[in-house]
Amino acid sequence: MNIESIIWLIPFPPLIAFFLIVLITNRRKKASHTIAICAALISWLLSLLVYWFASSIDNLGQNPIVSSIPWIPTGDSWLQIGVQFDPLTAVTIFFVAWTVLMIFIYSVGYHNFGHPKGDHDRPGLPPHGATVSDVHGHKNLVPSIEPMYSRFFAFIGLFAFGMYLLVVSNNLLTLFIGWEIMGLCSYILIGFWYAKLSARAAMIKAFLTTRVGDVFMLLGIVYLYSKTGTLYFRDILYNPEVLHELGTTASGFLGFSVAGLIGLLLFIGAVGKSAQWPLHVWLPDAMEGPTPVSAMIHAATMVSAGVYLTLRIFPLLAAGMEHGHPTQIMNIIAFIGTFTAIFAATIAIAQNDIKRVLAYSTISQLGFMFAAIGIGAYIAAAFHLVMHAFFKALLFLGSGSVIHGMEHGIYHTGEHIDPQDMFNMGGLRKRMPVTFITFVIGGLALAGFPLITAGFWSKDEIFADAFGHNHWVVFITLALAALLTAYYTMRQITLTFLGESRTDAAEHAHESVWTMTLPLIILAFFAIVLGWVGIPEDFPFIGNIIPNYAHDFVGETLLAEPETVNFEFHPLITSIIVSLGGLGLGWIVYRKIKSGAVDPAKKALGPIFVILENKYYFDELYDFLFVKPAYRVAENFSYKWMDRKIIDGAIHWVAQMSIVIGSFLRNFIDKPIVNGFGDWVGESTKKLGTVFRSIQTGRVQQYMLLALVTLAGFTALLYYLLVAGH
Amino acid sequence: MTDPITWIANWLEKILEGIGLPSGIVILILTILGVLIVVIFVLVMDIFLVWMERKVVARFQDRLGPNRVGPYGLIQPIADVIKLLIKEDTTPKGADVLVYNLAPVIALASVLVIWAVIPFAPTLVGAEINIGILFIVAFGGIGTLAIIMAGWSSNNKYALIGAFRTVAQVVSYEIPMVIALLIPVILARTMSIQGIVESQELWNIVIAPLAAAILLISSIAEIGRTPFDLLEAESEIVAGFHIEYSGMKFGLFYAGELLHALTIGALFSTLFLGGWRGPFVEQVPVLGVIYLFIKAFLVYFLIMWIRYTLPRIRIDHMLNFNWKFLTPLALIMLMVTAIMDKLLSNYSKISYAIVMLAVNIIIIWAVLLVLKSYSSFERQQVGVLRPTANPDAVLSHIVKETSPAQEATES
Amino acid sequence: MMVPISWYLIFAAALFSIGLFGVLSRKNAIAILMSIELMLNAVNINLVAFWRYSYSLEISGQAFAVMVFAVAAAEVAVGLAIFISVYRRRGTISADEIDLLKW
Amino acid sequence: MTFEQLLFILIAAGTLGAALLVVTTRNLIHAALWLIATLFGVAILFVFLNAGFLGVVQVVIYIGAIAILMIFAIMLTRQVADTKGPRFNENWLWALFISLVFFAAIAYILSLLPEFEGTKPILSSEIDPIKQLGVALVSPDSYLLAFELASVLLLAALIGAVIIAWEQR
Repeated sequence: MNIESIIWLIPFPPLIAFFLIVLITNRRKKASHTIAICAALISWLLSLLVYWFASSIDNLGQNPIVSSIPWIPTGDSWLQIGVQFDPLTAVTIFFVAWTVLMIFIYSVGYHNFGHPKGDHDRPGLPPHGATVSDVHGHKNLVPSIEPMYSRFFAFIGLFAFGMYLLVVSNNLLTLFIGWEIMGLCSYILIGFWYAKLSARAAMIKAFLTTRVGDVFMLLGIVYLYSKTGTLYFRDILYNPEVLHELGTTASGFLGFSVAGLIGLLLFIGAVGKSAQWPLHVWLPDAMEGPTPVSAMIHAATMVSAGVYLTLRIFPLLAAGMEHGHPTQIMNIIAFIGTFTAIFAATIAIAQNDIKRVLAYSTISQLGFMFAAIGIGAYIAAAFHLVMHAFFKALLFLGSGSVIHGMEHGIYHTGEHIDPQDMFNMGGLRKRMPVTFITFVIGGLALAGFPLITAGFWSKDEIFADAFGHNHWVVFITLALAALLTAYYTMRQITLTFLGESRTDAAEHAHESVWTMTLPLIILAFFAIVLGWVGIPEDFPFIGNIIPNYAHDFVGETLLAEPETVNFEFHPLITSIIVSLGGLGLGWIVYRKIKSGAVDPAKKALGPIFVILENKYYFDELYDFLFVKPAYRVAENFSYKWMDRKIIDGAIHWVAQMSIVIGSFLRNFIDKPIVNGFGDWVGESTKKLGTVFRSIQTGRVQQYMLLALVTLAGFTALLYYLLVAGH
Repeated sequence: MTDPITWIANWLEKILEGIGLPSGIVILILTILGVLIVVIFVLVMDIFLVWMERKVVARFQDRLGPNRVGPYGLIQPIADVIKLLIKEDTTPKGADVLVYNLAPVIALASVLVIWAVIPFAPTLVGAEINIGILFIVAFGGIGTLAIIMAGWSSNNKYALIGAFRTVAQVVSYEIPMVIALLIPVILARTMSIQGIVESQELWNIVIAPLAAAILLISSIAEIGRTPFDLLEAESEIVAGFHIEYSGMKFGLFYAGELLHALTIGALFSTLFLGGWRGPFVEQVPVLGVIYLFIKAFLVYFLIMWIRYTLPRIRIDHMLNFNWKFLTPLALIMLMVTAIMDKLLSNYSKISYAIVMLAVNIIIIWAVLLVLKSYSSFERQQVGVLRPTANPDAVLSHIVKETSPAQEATES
Repeated sequence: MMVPISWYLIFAAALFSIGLFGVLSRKNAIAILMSIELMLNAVNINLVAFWRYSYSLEISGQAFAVMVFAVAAAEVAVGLAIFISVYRRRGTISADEIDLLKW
Repeated sequence: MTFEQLLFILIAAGTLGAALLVVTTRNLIHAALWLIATLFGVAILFVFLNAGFLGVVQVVIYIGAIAILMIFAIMLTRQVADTKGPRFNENWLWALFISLVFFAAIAYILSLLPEFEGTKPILSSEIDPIKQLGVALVSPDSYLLAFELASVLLLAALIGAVIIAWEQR
């Protein structure tokens, strides 16, 4: 079995699991999650197998593993679909495989497998807990199992299929298919608890918002195909003539080159998927979904897909860039990324919902990546993508574990408080040690705690690139964003785990089951060690302990391997300062918060804080700009005028005419001619029957007599004709 | 002078040819003569049977029986015949005269005809036909016909009921009888009765006792004697089919019945007791006649014994006994006999007989086991409430049912 | 000089026709059944006669006659059962009153 | 006109007369008895044809079983058995005509046969018709299948008769 066919096989186990669960085992929870996890395990094994095999190939970037088959005949040529495995695919599939497997395992515990059925749980609502009576006979409330357990695993299986498909595909079309499958799954899974009004609103919001991006992306794909006649990465991105030709011809749109325009369109798709400003509004609401969904789709894999796409088409973006000056489109990307980074970070510091904070931090971190792409720091972006996937997944899973523990406590105490509000927590380190440690590791990685955490190295590389290429604005803004990142991370950790419990629920919080803590531990491990593969060679003291694997391996994906910026101390110092400073600031501000106290930053910032709390009123703005006008247009124009007056009128007119014609046909053709003939046939048959039925007397003897007389008559006739005749 | 009858026949033939008659006529005359002789002989035997029957039944019932007319009342039957002959011959109103008068004749004739094929001696047999067994079965059926005619034609409900019962019983019991008759046929590999007799150096009753028993029982049912006398059950239907008959017509029925019993005896002894076989019969064939009649009378005595010992059985029991017991058993015996005969075809006579006997004994033992369990089951069924209209009837019915059951259990 | 086969055949034909007449004309169903028996007997006569006169070496004629016996017995048994049950339900076995099978 | 022919003519005439009475007698019991007479005559003709076995079987089956069954059935239905109604249905003349036509036709067709003028061959003494018949009925290459079918037919008729005549109470 050659390696290509293995690559082909990678996406399919989750799909098979999806169908198996939906069609067969949807009634049996254990079977369902067994199937799903086995599928994820198989994909994971295959991925790592291929990864190990591919990393043994030298110069994989220039001659990746590719296999493709003709799929759709497009006129004279065939649309090829296929798989390819180059360093970018390798690193992406590495973290995809790990996070997907971890999150599958985590989901078993998160959905309370093994717990009793809820008292009044019903599909479409989160479980409300079940009352069980212990040996002493007094009842207490415990978490109850998710009513739509099997369905959840089916959906995430389908999602995993989409992600793997996107990663291994070698052309934009199948990539887009996987992209849309993930969009669907995101829609379904955000609204997994569809009975919640907020969840329904969030799913629709997410779908429509991403749809905006996807439409532009489809335009870009079509434009690309019309220009080059292929969607095949190797033909476009690794073909200097094509790139140069695309880069130099003008598209006639705001002075974009063709490559630039295509890149812009595709990038808008990425913006939608990766929730960059201005299409960021869906991601925070997407937190309505179950936490594993938030972790996988909205932190690790799907939102990363936007970055992945942008990295994929990086040569296209960079097409026509002469000696270091980034192209127009790259500047746009840099601007969007940088702005989003600082913008989301500022919002994140004012949120109290533990998951919302993480959501905005995700947006901000993705902004980091886009900014890095925009300034041409290809490797840094890819590196930060991988790192971020791990520690953000870790953070989300940790927050889910925290919420779980809080819910446990709420079940115990019976308070009516929001288990996701950080101001209701505090002091959880004593209750949930594993979650605490892993969460702290993830948080430090996010904050870029110097030297040990993965986040430090990836961010430091971005800073170094920004500094090295003299992008001052980007550098300073990102530094500020990093500061805020460290600040709100520390704020989160402090509010959640440190200090004293602010509620009885937090007092009675409870550590989660091993199926939830095991993934945390594994991801925490990666959040630490994975950063070390990206240490620059010329870093003091530890620089040459480990070779800069990230740079060497990922870098050769590009035709022109970007030269490593030579090491300087300013970005290093900056990143250390911002991370430590932010962490310290956060700790100082939030180290002693009494229960019921307001956020101290509120007093300090005053009205700004309110703006931040309300996310710069973006939702309201969009509501005013798009939603309300859309409603008005739909109501007045489409419905009242177009539909009722014109379309219905036409339909009514047609109906009237057909009634007239029909009555004419009926009265002058159908009734007299057709029915008349039918009646005549019926009547004559009846008459004949009355004539002939007198023969059937029901007397056997008469029948026999008749038969014999006939026989004799015929025999005589035959005899006369045959014998006596001659 | 060892075979007087054949000698006389040849003598007569010579005389008649001496007169100058054509051979056909001579054969016709001789045949008619032979028939007459046999019939007269048998009828005289019949008259003697009346006396014997009455004496035996008297002894069974601890009486003396006829002892006034003649020595030991030997002349009594003659007196009876005379009485019957001079009695008024009545024909009931609304009777179907032709059929009514035809019935007794057929009744007696069907019995007499059977004697035509029974071999009296090695050289002495009325009609040596190769399908004698079938012949006997056929004319047994005609006897049934006579009874039906009598019962229907005499326009009497009791008679008709008797006729119905006759059909039900006789037609049913013909089946095991025929099957039992087939077993000697298998053993002798011929249907001619003479052949069957010649084939039994060892009497068939030793080789096939069960078949003999079946034949005896079903024959008793055929002739409608107790315990199978439902067709003329005096206590239920006054006299059954011959209730309206009087005088000599009744006499014919009576004679026919007695003679039928003797015929059964003769047939049984012919098929299972070696017929005319006996010491010195090869040298002196006339001895065969005596042997045959001794055996026949022994069987007749056995039949009488059964008749005057056993009570009459209920009609549903009679049918069940036939269809659920006798017929299956007879079929089993037929199959077993055929198979064993095939298996043992090349063994010596002695071992053949021993094995056959052993098989029969095994089957009899199994049958007795089955009957035992079935009877105990029946005893438990007695007294179980059966659904009926009024409870009093149920109670009385229980009382009526349980008492004989208790007797049965105690005895 | 003995009996030629033609006599038997003519006799059988006459018997058959008599039976046919009975079947076609009698009212009582049992009488019809008797007439059928007559026809069957005629057939048997033919079979045996042909066996005896023309094909005496193979036994086909008698074998078929035996089969006819079996068929006749079965036919009479079932027929009489049908008549008796008809009589129970409708109180008649007159062939032209058993005419439910009509319009 | 030899003795045998004379005998044949007597028997045949008697049989045919009995048969005519069977189909014409009003009283069904008499008709049944006449039927028995007819069957007996046919049995005698079998004996004439050296088929003694068939003759006796005829007596056993037809007289001993079939005829008695018929008489039994007639007695069971005696209320209608001897009604004074017409014995024939209304189109008996047609029936008469048809049967005469058939008689003529059969006789004519038979007369066309080559065997029509055959005379009785001497039965060779070494072949025993009964043994031959028995062997033929149970030997697979001649009539075993037909024999088995006949027995199955009889069994089916037995069960069917019981079921049909069953009186539900």
